[in-house]
Amino acid sequence: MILNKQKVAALLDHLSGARDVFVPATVDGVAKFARYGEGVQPDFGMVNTTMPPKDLLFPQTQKMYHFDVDANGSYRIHEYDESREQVVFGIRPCDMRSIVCMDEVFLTKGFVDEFYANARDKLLTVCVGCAQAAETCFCDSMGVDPQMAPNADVMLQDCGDAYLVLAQTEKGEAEVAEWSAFTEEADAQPVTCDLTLKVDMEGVVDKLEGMYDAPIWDNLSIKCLNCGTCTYVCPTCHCFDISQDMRRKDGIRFRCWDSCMFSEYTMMAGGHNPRPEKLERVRNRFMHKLNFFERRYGMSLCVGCGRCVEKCPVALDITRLIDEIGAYDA
Amino acid sequence: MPSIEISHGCAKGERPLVPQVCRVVEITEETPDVKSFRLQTLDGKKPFDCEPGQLGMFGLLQYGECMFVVSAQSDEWVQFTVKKVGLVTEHLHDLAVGDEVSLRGPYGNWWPTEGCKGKDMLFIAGGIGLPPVRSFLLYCLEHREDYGRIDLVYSASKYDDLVFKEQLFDVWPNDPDMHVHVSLYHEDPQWDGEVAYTAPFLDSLELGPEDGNRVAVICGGPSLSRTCRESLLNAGYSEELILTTLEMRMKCGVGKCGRCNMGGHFICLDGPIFSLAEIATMHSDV
Amino acid sequence: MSVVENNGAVPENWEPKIIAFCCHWCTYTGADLAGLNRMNYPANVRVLRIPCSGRMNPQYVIEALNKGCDGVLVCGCHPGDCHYVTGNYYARRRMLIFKRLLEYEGLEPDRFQVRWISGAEAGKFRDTVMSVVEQVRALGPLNLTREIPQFELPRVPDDEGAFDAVPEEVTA
Amino acid sequence: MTAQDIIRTRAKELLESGEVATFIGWEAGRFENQTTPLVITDAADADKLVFNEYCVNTLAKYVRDVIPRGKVGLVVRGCDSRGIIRLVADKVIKREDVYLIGVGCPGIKDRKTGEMLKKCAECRHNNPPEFDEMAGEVAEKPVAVERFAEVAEVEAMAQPDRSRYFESVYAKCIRCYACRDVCPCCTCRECFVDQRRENWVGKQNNVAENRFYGLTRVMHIGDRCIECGECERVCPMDLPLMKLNRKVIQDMNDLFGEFESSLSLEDTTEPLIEYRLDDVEEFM
Amino acid sequence: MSRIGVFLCYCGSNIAGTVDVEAVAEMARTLPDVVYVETNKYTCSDPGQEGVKNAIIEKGIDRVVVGACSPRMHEPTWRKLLADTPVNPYMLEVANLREQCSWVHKDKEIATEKAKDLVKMAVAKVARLQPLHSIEIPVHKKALVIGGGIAGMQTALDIADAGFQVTIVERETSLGGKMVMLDKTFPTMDCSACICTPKMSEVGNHPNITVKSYSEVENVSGYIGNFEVTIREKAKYIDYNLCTGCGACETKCPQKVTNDFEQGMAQRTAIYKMFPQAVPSKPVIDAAHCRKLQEGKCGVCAKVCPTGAINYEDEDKLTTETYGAVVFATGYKLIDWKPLYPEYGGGKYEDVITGLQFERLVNASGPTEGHILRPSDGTEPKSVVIIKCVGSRDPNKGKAYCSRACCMYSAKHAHQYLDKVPDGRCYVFYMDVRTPGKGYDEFYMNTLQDGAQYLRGRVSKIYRENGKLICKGEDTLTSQQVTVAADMVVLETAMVPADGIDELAAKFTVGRDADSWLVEAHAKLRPVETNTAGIFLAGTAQGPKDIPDSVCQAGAAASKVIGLLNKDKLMSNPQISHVNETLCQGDGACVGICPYGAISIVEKQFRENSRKVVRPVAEVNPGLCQGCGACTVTCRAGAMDLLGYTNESIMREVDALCQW
Repeated sequence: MILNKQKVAALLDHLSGARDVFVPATVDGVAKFARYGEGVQPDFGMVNTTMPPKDLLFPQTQKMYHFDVDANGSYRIHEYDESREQVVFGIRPCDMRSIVCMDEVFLTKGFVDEFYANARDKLLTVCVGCAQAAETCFCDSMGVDPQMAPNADVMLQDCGDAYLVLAQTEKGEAEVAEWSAFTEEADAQPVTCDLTLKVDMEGVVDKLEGMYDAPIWDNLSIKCLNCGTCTYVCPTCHCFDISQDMRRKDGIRFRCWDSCMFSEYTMMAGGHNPRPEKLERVRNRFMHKLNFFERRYGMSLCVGCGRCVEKCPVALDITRLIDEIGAYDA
Repeated sequence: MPSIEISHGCAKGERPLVPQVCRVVEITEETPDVKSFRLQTLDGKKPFDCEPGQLGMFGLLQYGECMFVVSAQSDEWVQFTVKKVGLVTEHLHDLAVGDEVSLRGPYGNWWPTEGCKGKDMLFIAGGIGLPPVRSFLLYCLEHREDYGRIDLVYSASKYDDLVFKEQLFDVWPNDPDMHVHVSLYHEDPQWDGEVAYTAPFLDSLELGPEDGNRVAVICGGPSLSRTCRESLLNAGYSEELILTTLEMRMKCGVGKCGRCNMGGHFICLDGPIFSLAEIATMHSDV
Repeated sequence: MSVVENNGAVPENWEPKIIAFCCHWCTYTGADLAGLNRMNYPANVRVLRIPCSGRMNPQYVIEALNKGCDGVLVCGCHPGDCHYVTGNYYARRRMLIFKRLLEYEGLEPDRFQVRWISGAEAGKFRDTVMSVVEQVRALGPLNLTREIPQFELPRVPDDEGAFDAVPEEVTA
Repeated sequence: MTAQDIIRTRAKELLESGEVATFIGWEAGRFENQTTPLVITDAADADKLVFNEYCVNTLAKYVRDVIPRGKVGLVVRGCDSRGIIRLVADKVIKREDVYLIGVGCPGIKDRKTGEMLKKCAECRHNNPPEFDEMAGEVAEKPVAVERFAEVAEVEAMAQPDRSRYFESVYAKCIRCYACRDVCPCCTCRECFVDQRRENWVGKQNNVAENRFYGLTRVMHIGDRCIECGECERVCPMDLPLMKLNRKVIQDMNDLFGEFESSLSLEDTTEPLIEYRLDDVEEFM
Repeated sequence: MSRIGVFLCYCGSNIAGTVDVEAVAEMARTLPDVVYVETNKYTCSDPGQEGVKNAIIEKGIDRVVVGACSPRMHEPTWRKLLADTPVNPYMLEVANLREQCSWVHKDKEIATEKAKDLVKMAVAKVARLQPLHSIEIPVHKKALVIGGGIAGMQTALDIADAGFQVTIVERETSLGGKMVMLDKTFPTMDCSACICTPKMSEVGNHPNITVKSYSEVENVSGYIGNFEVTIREKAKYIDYNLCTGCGACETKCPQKVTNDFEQGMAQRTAIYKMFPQAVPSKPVIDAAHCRKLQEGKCGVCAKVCPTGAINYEDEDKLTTETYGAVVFATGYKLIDWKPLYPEYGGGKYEDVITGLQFERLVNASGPTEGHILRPSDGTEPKSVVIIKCVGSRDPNKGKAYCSRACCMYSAKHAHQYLDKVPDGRCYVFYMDVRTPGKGYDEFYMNTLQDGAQYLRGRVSKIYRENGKLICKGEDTLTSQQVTVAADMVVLETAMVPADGIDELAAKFTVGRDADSWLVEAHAKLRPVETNTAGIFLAGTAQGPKDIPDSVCQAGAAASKVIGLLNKDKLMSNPQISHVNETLCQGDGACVGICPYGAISIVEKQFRENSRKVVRPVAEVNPGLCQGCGACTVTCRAGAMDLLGYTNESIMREVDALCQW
């Protein structure tokens, strides 16, 4: 089954009737997944959005519950569930991989995060494969196929003028069944996507085990500014803070993105900070991406989308780090 | 080497981030800046069942929440012992009996009460490190026949900083085969006992590993942990038989928000209780 | 930072909410004097006492505008009259720069005003309050708060308080 | 010898002689025409240093982090040098803690487009005002675009348009704080945004909270800003931060006398902690 | 959670008349942390206060909000009350429900809503306050009086008689001030010198008083109880330890200089005593006019001096001492009328003189030995015009205020003239005649009976014609143009503050009004205090006064000083700046902004992440800091905070208001 690229707009109009459809688009100068509608021009030629799609499942600010007092002066807690049926159309395989990572974090290990779970259940993922790569893309080095995302509900492989439509889940099959007005029964050959940026992950995970105190962390971290750019543009970074806003006795408790690059992140009451310097923070971040997460969940937390490589103000480049680890000789 | 099995990542639960409203039913002023709070649900029940050493996220809806080890429990209540160190704990110290608070949990793992059965127990704590250790100590005293000799080595900077003074000086010394050793770091007019830092004090007590039959449990600040660990290793303890409970800044309590990791392990979910042998294999910034 | 996003719709019975940061020694005293003289002025202004206009941190203004005030008034002693000698000279520079910055970002000038009012100028205090209230009233609600979650927003069906208004004895 | 050669030679000498413990410059990045800051402690690494028209990063702020390791050598252009002056004036470092190798800056180009970076097109001082030695010749004085042109553009907008414009700016901010972390004026031990007791800024990401951060940032750095433009360059959301900084600078310039911060160690005026009895009076 | 008690006052019907206090109380009960709310008819009354105390104990209250009259009225009362309870006196916030609510609004509903907000703000603020504690400040039991006129002398004598050391700093070479220039004092017509000079010698001889004549305050630092004052004693070129005051030098000095004491109507020598009864009774050399000092020639005085007291090498001496209290008795001068009143000749007519010149003319020891002779030709004026309010009550040309003493001394001048020139005629142009005071109006009536002719109106022009000064004016009572041909005109000019008062007051951070008179702390209730603790006012430094009022205020200032010096220590105001050393980066922006020099940068050692670090941080001197908070805004990091008005408390107050 194929979807002619000419028909994508009509399909989107169809989809957005009942659901919020998010498409890659540049709005106000920022490339992100924007709600399809007036003034939002989908851009499937753009390789990667600046902002990752993670906020569809894990918003930068997410209200969790509201509290107030009843007539007796006792506190009551009312949970929010603002999740709604959403479609992300045009998400890339690398970002699809990031959803695998986040599913592991939020849905496993004893506790299911209900806020993430609610949103995840209601999200339909339509992944569009990549026909070309950006200079900073290195997903294939991280085990991602630029034309294939196994966990997407629907996979659209780029075949030049059309997409090859693969319904990969029950949800995806049900969905695609509704698309007959836009699709054709035909076959097409996905184009190959060549990535110029390559890294060799061979042995890196194991090698990092012994490199916790290696000098490369100092050399690297010293140029870091400790801003949160890499963590906020990263599709897999999922750290959050919990805080509240008050109005007299009423208030909301919310969670919001946090960054392990900020010194305040681990600062304990009383002033002790287990990661006081850039060295510890940068090491923790990259170890988490390349080793800790692998050890805990059996997969890399870096999906090779290249956003941090592109956006880091000081070009502190994870691909160079991987190279350096590979070349490191204790 | 004999070792004790510690469970990790064993806590489970629903709606992990949403607290319940509880009521403060009793407040004990332990020291000028440490108070213990006993909490019940609004309808007078125990908020949750937990094992000794587990954590609870205790706080105020308006001001935020902090993670504490449940320092004691009964069938009716759970208790937290809180030192005033920051914004939230300052507000907690202003609480009065009857006030409403937020509580969620239990989180984390617990002391290996089974694995330690039949062993001699050596508890080592400094300052506000006693409450987490006490949860285990109280369990041992409740199940006195399951454990051998019990020693508590406890130190604080000054007399006022010693918590649970009544139990320290009047109750526990009278328990059978329970030995309480207290020292202060500095001379204090209210104190005529030992003046020593914890590690040398511990050395002087000559409480050896008893051929792997004694388990050491440590909780204290970074320098206490480091020096006492060295003392114990020098005395011949194996890392497997030295247990500790760790602390880091926590927000979610369920291993998701990211900040309390030691390598790939989260203190809130996999910990807070580890043996030194386990910690040695982790990449710890703590 | 303006009313434009409200599409000009002013809620019924809307009253401007204005906070006045007044220095203890001059303007607060002047406001007290207005009271002693039983002067009458609109109640839309609430006075927050600070020791000196030099204590006035621009961050308080942002907080007030962000959290729901429609206008902010900062008052201190006339230049040269500062109880602390120089506080209002620093305030003058800070507030001048800050006011221009706010206006640059699109705040209507009348929403943030600074005045020197001495302890004797009860009449000026009254007149200033009256004019600020009228100017802000003419501008309409500022409504920067719309991005801040309204706490009345979705909550689970309210089962407890719903019948509070009808005591049981009455219905029985 | 090119400036790059001199920098390499001198860095090597300075490190070898022990005159400096660390040396800060740039090295080549992974991609064509990309550079990245480099901090070296070993003279053998001096050959990694590069200096070309793609050295985008300013270096001054790194000094704060490496000063505990001993005296720091670094390459300074106009912006780096003024950053150092600022750090000295704010008592973050002492002048004798740094050894400055000045270079005349040709103006930095975008590595992708090859066009002059905005911050460099606006630069008024490409040669370092403060240095210990110069590597090579001073560069020609740049023909800067009018200093306050972009402020005038905004000022020319009608009030509701300005309001909408900045609202959209703040709506885009993700509060990564890169603008803060790169700024040589931002040297607080704890930023006000992290102060939960005062709770100046809530942690929610919304226009109101972002505006609080944005406005306060400008008020905090405005009277010390060295106009290096790094905040604007590093912003991943491309927010027009210099439009805000320059507004405050322009006003101070107009109201309190000619003002261009940190052009020499002797004159480190901060207009907002000074006053004159005859200052402009608009609040009678 | 704190435990806040809210006490709301009806103030009879003052508040309750316009504010539904019970509704406010009802609202207050719903506020966070509020555990007790009480209303009272008069909270400030004894039973009201007792109720607050009892509630604090019974309810375990740890902070208090009072909703009543302005905190400027009763905040000290509440603080004092709390001092007797377990609640810290600074855990208090007063909501101003009267002056800024009930008294200024008429609509009860609106006023009640506003009152609720004010209480909300106060509750939000008090919840974030911290207990504060005063510290003890020692008191140096010594007073400094600036100015040696009648006010300064009286203050010094009263303080000295109470047993405390006093230093008088006098800019001129002798004590006495303006009073000693006067001939007689109204209404009793005592000889001014006869009652003033005994005071001068009493001061000069008092064992507890040190007179520093020909001296000025150079520099001041410190605070109440501890003012460190540097005094510059100008070079006198005479060793007062050797000088006997014999006067030989004065008689031989060849250099003649205009005599300022005689208002320019006589000459003195370059080495001179200001006047014969001067205290100290020893001369100084006027360096600007001394031939020896200017040209290196002469030296006559040194030759004739029997004790060798002349020292041409003398230099200014700086001495620094610490005083517990300071009194400003800096007095007044007469306004320089010449540039203001060109229509009166602007100084070109010698016979248009000021009242003070008249005083010297009529004085027996003056230039004319008490004969009223006009300066131009030394003849006795047969017709004199006295013009009042020259520079006073004339906002267009001079000062808007009334100089207060002129009505009386112009009557005195008329009386004296008519007494000495029985066939003379005296016209007094006046705007009003103001004679409140014991015996004052009687005196004025006597002057009228003496034959002084009072004309209501200003003189619009004076010009010379045929040797006469023609004064044209309007008699506003008859609306007729009046022209008087006078031999002499006396201008009763306005009092203005003494020269240099702005600079001097700035050194002590004492406030001045628009006319540079020093400002009292409260016009009615604290008329001799200033807003700077430990600094007091006496005499005309504060505003125009006559002699009895000056002496009166001098006594009052002295009693305040005695009260202060009687204490061994003071309790400081704890609402001052405080440094959070964890946040402080020691950049010192706060140092320069502090008007009191209370902040310094010091190196301190800290433990940070288990490491010892030495770094600079700001330090606040609690005795100097007055709590203005200017430094707190300068501190971007928020390391500097103002106790009692912390950033946190103000932010929560703003928030509370925004949630109305």
